[in-house]
Amino acid sequence: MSVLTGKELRIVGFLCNWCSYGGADTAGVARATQPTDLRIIRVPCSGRVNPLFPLKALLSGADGVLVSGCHPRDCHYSAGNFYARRRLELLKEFLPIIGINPDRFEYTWVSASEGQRWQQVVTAFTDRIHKLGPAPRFKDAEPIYDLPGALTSLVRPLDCGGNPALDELKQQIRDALADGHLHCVVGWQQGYDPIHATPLHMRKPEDVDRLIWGPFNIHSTANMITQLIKEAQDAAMVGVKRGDPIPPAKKVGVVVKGCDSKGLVELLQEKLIDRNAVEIFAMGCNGTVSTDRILAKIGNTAARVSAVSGKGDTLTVTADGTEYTMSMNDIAQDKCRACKMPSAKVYDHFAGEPVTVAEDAVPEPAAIMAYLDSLTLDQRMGFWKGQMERCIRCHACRNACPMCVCREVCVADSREPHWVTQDDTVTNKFFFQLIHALHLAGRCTGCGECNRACPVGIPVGALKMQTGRIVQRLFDGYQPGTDADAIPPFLGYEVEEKNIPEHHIERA
Amino acid sequence: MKFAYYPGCSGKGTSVEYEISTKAVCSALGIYLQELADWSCCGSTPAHATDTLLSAALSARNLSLAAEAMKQSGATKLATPCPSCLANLKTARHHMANQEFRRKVDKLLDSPCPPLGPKGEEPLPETYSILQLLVEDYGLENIAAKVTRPLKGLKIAPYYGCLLSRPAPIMQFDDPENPTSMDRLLEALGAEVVPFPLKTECCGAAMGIPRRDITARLSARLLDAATTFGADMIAVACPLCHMNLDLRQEQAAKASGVSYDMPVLYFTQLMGIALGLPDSDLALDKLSVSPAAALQKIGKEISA
Amino acid sequence: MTICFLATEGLVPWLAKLAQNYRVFAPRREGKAIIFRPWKEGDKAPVPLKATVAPKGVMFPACETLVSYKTTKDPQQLDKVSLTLKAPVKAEPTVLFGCRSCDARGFVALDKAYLGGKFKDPYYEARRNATLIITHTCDNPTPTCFCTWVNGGPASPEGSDVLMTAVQGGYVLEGISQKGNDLLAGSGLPDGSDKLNEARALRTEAAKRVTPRKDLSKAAERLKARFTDMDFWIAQTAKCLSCGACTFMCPTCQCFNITDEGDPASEQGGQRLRSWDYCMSPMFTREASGHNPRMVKAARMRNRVSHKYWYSTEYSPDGRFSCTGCGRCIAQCPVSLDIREIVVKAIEE
Amino acid sequence: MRIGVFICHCGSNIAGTVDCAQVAKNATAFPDVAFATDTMYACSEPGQDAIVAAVKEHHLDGVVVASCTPRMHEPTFRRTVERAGLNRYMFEMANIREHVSWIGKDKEANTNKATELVRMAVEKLRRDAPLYTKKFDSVKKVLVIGGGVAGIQAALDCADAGIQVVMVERETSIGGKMAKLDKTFPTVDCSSCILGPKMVDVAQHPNIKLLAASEVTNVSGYVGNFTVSIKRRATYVDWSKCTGCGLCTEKCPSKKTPDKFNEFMGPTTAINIPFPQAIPKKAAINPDYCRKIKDGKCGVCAKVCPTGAINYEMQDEVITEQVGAIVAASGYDLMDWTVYGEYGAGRYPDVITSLQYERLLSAAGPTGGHIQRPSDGKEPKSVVFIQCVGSRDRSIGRPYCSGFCCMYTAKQAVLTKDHIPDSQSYVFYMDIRAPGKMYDEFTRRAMEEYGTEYIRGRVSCIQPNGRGQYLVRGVDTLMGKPVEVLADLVVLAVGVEGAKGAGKLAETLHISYDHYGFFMESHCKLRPVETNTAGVFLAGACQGAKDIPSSVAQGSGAAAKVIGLLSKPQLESDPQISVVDIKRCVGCGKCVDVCPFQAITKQSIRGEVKAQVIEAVCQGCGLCVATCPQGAIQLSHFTDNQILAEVNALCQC
Amino acid sequence: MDSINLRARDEAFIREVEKESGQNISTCYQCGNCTAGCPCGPVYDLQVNQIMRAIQLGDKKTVLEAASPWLCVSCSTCSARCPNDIDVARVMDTVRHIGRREGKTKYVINAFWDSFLQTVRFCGRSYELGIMALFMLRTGRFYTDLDLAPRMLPKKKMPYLPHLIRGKAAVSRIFKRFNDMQQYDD
Repeated sequence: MSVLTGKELRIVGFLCNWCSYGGADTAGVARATQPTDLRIIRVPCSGRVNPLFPLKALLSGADGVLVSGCHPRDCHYSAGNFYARRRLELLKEFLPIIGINPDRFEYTWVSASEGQRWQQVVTAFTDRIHKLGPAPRFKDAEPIYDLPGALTSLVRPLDCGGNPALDELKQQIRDALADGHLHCVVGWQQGYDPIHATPLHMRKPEDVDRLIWGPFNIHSTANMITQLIKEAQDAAMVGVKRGDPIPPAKKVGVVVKGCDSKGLVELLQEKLIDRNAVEIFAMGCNGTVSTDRILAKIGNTAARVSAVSGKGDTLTVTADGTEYTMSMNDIAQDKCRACKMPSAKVYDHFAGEPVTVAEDAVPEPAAIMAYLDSLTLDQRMGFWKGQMERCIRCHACRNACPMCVCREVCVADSREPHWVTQDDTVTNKFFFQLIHALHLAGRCTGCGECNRACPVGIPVGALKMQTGRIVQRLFDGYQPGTDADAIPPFLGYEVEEKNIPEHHIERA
Repeated sequence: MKFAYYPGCSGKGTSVEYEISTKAVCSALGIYLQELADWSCCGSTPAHATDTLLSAALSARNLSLAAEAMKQSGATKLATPCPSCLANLKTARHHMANQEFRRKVDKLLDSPCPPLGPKGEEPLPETYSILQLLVEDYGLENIAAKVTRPLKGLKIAPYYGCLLSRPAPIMQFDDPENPTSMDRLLEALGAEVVPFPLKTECCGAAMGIPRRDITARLSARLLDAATTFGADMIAVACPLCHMNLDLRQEQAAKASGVSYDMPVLYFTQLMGIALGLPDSDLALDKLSVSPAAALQKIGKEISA
Repeated sequence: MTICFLATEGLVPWLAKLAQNYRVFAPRREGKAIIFRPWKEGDKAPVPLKATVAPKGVMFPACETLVSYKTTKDPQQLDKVSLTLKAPVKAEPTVLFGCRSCDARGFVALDKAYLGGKFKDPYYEARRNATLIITHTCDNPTPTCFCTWVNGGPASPEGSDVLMTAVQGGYVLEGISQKGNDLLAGSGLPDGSDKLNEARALRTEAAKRVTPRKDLSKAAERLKARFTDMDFWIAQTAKCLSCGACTFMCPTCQCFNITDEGDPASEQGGQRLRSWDYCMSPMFTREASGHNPRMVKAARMRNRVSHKYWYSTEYSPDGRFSCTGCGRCIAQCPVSLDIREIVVKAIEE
Repeated sequence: MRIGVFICHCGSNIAGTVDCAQVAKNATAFPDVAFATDTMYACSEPGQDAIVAAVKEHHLDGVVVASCTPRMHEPTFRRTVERAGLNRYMFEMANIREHVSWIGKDKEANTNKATELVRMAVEKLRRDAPLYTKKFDSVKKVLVIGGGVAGIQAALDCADAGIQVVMVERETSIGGKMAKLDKTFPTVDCSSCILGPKMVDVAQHPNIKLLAASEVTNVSGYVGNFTVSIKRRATYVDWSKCTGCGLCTEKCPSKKTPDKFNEFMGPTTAINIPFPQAIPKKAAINPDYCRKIKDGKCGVCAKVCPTGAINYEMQDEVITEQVGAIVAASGYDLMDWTVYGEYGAGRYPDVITSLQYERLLSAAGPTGGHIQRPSDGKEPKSVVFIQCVGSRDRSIGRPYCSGFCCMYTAKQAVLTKDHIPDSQSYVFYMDIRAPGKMYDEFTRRAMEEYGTEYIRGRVSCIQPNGRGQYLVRGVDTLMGKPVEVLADLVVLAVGVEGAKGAGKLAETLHISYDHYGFFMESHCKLRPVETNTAGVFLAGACQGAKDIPSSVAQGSGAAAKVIGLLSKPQLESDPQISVVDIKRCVGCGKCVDVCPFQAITKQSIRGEVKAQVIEAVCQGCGLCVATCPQGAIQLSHFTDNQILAEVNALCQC
Repeated sequence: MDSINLRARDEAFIREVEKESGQNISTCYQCGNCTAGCPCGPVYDLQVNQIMRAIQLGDKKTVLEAASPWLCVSCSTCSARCPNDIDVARVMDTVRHIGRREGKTKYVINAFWDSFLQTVRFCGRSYELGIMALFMLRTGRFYTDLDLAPRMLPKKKMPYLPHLIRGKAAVSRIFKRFNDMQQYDD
């Protein structure tokens, strides 16, 4: 359906049945004249409004979206609007990163008796949208294909010289494996060449010989954990007959860097894993590298690396018979540049001394965020369009994410609900990334695995970083994955939200 | 501790004892007051009664000077002893948060005022009263520690006047109905503070010249109450209050038909006494009603 | 065989000329990736490197509409509904420029699936017939390349219409197929026979740089024997994330899913879409009942590896692998899982 | 699917600014619409009959009516489609009156908008599924929270109707605020004389179980089947043994215990019975002041108690009760008036609240009914009453009128004159609000017969004059002049707010409350004693300031609702609730965490954790749906796909 | 006595007061608290609440002819205690501003204010003796505060000479621009 050309713009409203829909009725009964643009979708509660609904509308042609619910404390369902407030504020502050003017989205509170207020809200909001004009369409945006290559400064010195406590770590794991209470232990081993590590599943003490620790241990071990626990449970059930008592499953061991441990903590926080189901082997991390940056330093993406050695901050790579030396400053992964938690805080075994970072060290904002912030809204939309065009929907970003636990029931593949279709339009592909980002709001630990896993190098992590920035601001510097006892911000609320402003839709 | 300092016109004239004692006390406490070079009048009540914009512009000139001076000297805050100046400077800054208003103010000035800027790093400074800075920034404990001649046995009625904490949204200091900062300060000096219920009642302000009947009536009320509650003296923080209660005490007496002998001292003078500063720093001789008798209670002798 | 020489500076004008009559796909850099995109006049010269994603999408798009359908109501008689169907089987003349030999050989593998049997896929066939493949022989094999293990090579002509080899000052173009020879004959480019030896020498040099060959001739037989060895498969698959990076970038992976999207009664109508699917996904074999014969990833990995090195050898007449050794599945795997290692282990252990 | 669309003219209400025939015509093009027409009054009998006929004639299996708001006629039309043989949930409404025709006059825009709203309704209906209610049993017992006059009335009415009642009272005696009052307006009859018998009835009624010194700590379950946890505070006296003889209170040496019942106007003993008519008439120890409990030295009460009821080791105890309905009657408290610096912020001993004054007037009060001012015990001759202290004052965030202060002030002025004939009372007021039966007449008596001086204007400040009196500085706006009065005693008519802890109780009960701690009723006019949580009802001042007659009336009203609810043999659940697709659920429990009603639990299915909705508890808010990342939980009738269909009907580009 | 003409409500005046004072006059419900606390109430011809009421009625004449605004000492007690959070003192200030623009400056206080500002304009700071001199000239009240002179002068609390500051021209320009702007606005 198209809007009345030249007269109306497309404005979608989501109104809770009990207050705001009633308020709109009251306005009607009072014959309170309003602009005709708004189309109202009735929902039971503003808490029913998944932020993806407004986002979907904005991405598929709405020029403005308005959500209205009961005033805080007046929720028909007592707390729905408290949850809504956090989620909708998140959405509003999220929009600019994808190039949508946040003024196009608003949420407010109107009670069933406030007909006049409803009239003011509709009039002012419609007026605002008309002042902004028709919304730029994602599909029409001028694509930007390039990516910024800037490197941010290191928040601490990095070291690629390996860890002297590796033997201690190995012994801890060997002992634990020998004890027989572990299903397996996940760590890293060398992959097909010296600059590529690959996850290692240690089941027998001799497997531990292959364990490595150093700048190539880039993979998150946290993302394997839920599957392995399931595997251990299944293994325990082998041979158990119906009615038999369920035997206890073996624990799953996991070797963690600081960032991996954040993933585990967040999983513990969300009660997605049981602390007793895992045994955590930790060691201080001195930073990991980006293989792309190493190859770029060598100047040949096809370089054959035969040996590497690290000393202090300098890595020496032997490729095609030539030695190349490079500094960690030039090759470290982005996340390590800003990492303030190189050592796990929750663990069962710790090998060596923890690596620490000065409490007051302030990391430089990620290069991609600084870049996106420097763009205009239209350019940002074009950026995402250009990047997402090359997405092949392999879902490596999702599967590499330690927090993505839906896996085979991901809404990306479902028709009930049918958020995304199989059509590979860039909008559709992008919408999946937005779902992923919003599902990770307040949960993303910033491990960067989504970025790293993307075979075509789309910086999808930036979308999650945006949610991270918002969560930090709204919830007093909240960092997911640092406190196993904290309630994730979008599963809780405060009656008075300190940092969420009351949004005033100005009088027309 | 280093503050930029705006003395206000009366400090150079009718309230010279306030000025002298303020500087002396701060100096004794190790607070450096950097007087703004070439400051001008804030316009006081006559300006704000005439026009908000004119009033703001007269203040803004001084705020600009302060901004520049503070940038140079590293002074952290802008201080003034006079509540009337304080109210004008604060109100001007408050209004200038409105961009439209600020543009109009800038049009009246030779060069535009620096912006308010984000919180915490405001180029256009907020103004604070000397009283507030002494109580909140310097701290009562630190003051008490420096007292050498406690005002023990001296009953003092603390009189704040109307402007120091009002209007509350702009002044952002103490309780507008029952301020206690001066009470606590005087207690820190060792004095006995009488429960003076008229702490913030108006003295008649600048009506003294045009309508002395008003000030006389209002001042008399205050002097009556101080007498009833057994005060030996009144402590004040405002040049106008002081003028009405001290200089015009006889006028008030005439109006109420009661004669008073109520010394009225600036709180800084009392601080000076307690800190043991020399008489030259107290300027007690500038007072109309001599505190000599009252001060004998604490064994301080002055030439009447 | 027509052999021409194309000077380096002549490349872009030649592409521009081709672009007048063909849709031209060529690799270009986007971020860190190299992607095949429509090339048009004014664009820069294509990147002479192996693309991040194989160009199979040119014949077999990631998503295509098989049928679009729409119902229309008779306004006089609402019960009377008519249905219109549209199946757009047409293909524009296309040049696929600058793929590698491993990519071109991939189409030969795809041909088996889409054109080899009793039923030919009309969509694929139309595009295949309308497309001319100009292969840039490989001069820079990567550590993950293993084309020589699977009977290919950096300059294998299989599947290509024209082979293009970079030499001093330009390129030697060799017609391979009739289509290729015709194109070169009509190109007006100068003869390049004199440079052929230089080209051949460079190719031989490149072939030496491919990771030393391992013998995979026993692969089918050994994989068959391994079929029930679940411990082997579980061990080999432990680190797999079950994502689709390997299959979607593969030049030979041919699986798809069919879904109906849209609403026939709406203005936009409905579409039956065919889109890439990946056998590493647990959804891939999930049946309508909810039952899933390949519930665990080990079973899925076994299927993928077996398909490439065993099943394909049985259903393809020439017994070829359904793998061209491009190595993308290794290089782009988020956990650096190495399919070579699995096959070799299956043979050796 | 075959859908019928009916566009209502609503006379000219809609048709005046919407081309209804055109909308109907446009609707014929929409998917699955097999029939579309316009109709004069869809809700009228012929209108409804036409819908039934069309369903039959055109074999429709879903109906869209575009007319007024669904908040008005959705139930009506659901019955209509049910009459036509369809499931009542195979129905959608498009609101083209309140949201279209009444808010704009542009007929082209309105017609277009109406068409789009119908389109959205059609798209939603296409994804509707038949839903069926379920029946379940209820517990024939009611919990009454609060033993003030409203709670007492509700409890007695329910008990008389044969329903079991559990009454929970926070204090050691029921009676609430009314028990503290000396007399009541406008009849000036004795408060305890009229309340006392009712309190006794509560104690003696066979259907009422009274739990004093107790608080509700948790409520779970749903209408008909609530499980309530009640904390019984330790009173250190075994009430089954205590006879209320009062010996202990006479002998208790700790005589400076603050007396809450007497509004702290005098001290009491650490062990005490709050007032002579207390129900239950049992002693309780205030552990903060009991020497035995604090220091371990004393034990006098235990020694003198003839029945050995004293138990210093007593602990709090939590009991649970199963009830089918809950009446909240937690009452009110005075707001914290010390925000008024100009009235001394509590620093002046002779500036007191009206409730404190009530205790001074009461013969059972700390002064034995003699008016003695707190500072020096003297009889005040000049008493100033200040109205609206904490009422109608936006500057301190109290914009509302507390309703009954005008009346009790008049009463107190009258009583002052009765007690001290040579006294003079002054009342500073802004407006006199006396709309009840015989109310205005009563205030007139205070002025005309008792000589109370009413001064129209607010008081700016109260200043002690240093000679034992207070200078009250006000204004007589009728004369346009400031007024100053010297008072011996100042009584503030302090505004009321929800009882302390009302917010927490509301959260426990899952009901809404406002900024002032008052509970929210379902509808201000039409459902004044119901809340939005089924089975929870309101009585008395917990819902808003109320005087005694209104509180009693509302207590009876709440009781009538409870009786109506629990007299049904079985209750029906609303099927518009959340449903879990266990194939999609990964058991993460996020829905469990956010559900405001604890309506979702975790269950284990073949060793895997899955969410499970308790159908009768789910209220259908859909918060869980917006929370579930997999979309595994869906709200029937408001599924993701239904809302998406509505969005897609509007936004397709 | 005139009756109030409710139809003569001067809406423009109400808006002018509301805009310049930033206060919503209609929220005043006439409790009289401003009057009750006003130190000058006893000398007012029209009480503060009556001024507020007159503004509500749009009765510009009554407001501008009242002497009260010119007797107000700006102590802000009314603002501090207003139950509707109206900054009444600012409304009084605004009434004075409007009055001054409309030439209602016949009161003694105006002479004082003008004298004060005149010294500021020319010296950059106020000059107390100058103010007294100008005030006496303006009003002819040569006896003003003569009784205080014996107390002030010996204590040297009133300097005989003004403090002339370097920036006095800059201050003077503020006044000039202000006057120019006022004329331009009119």
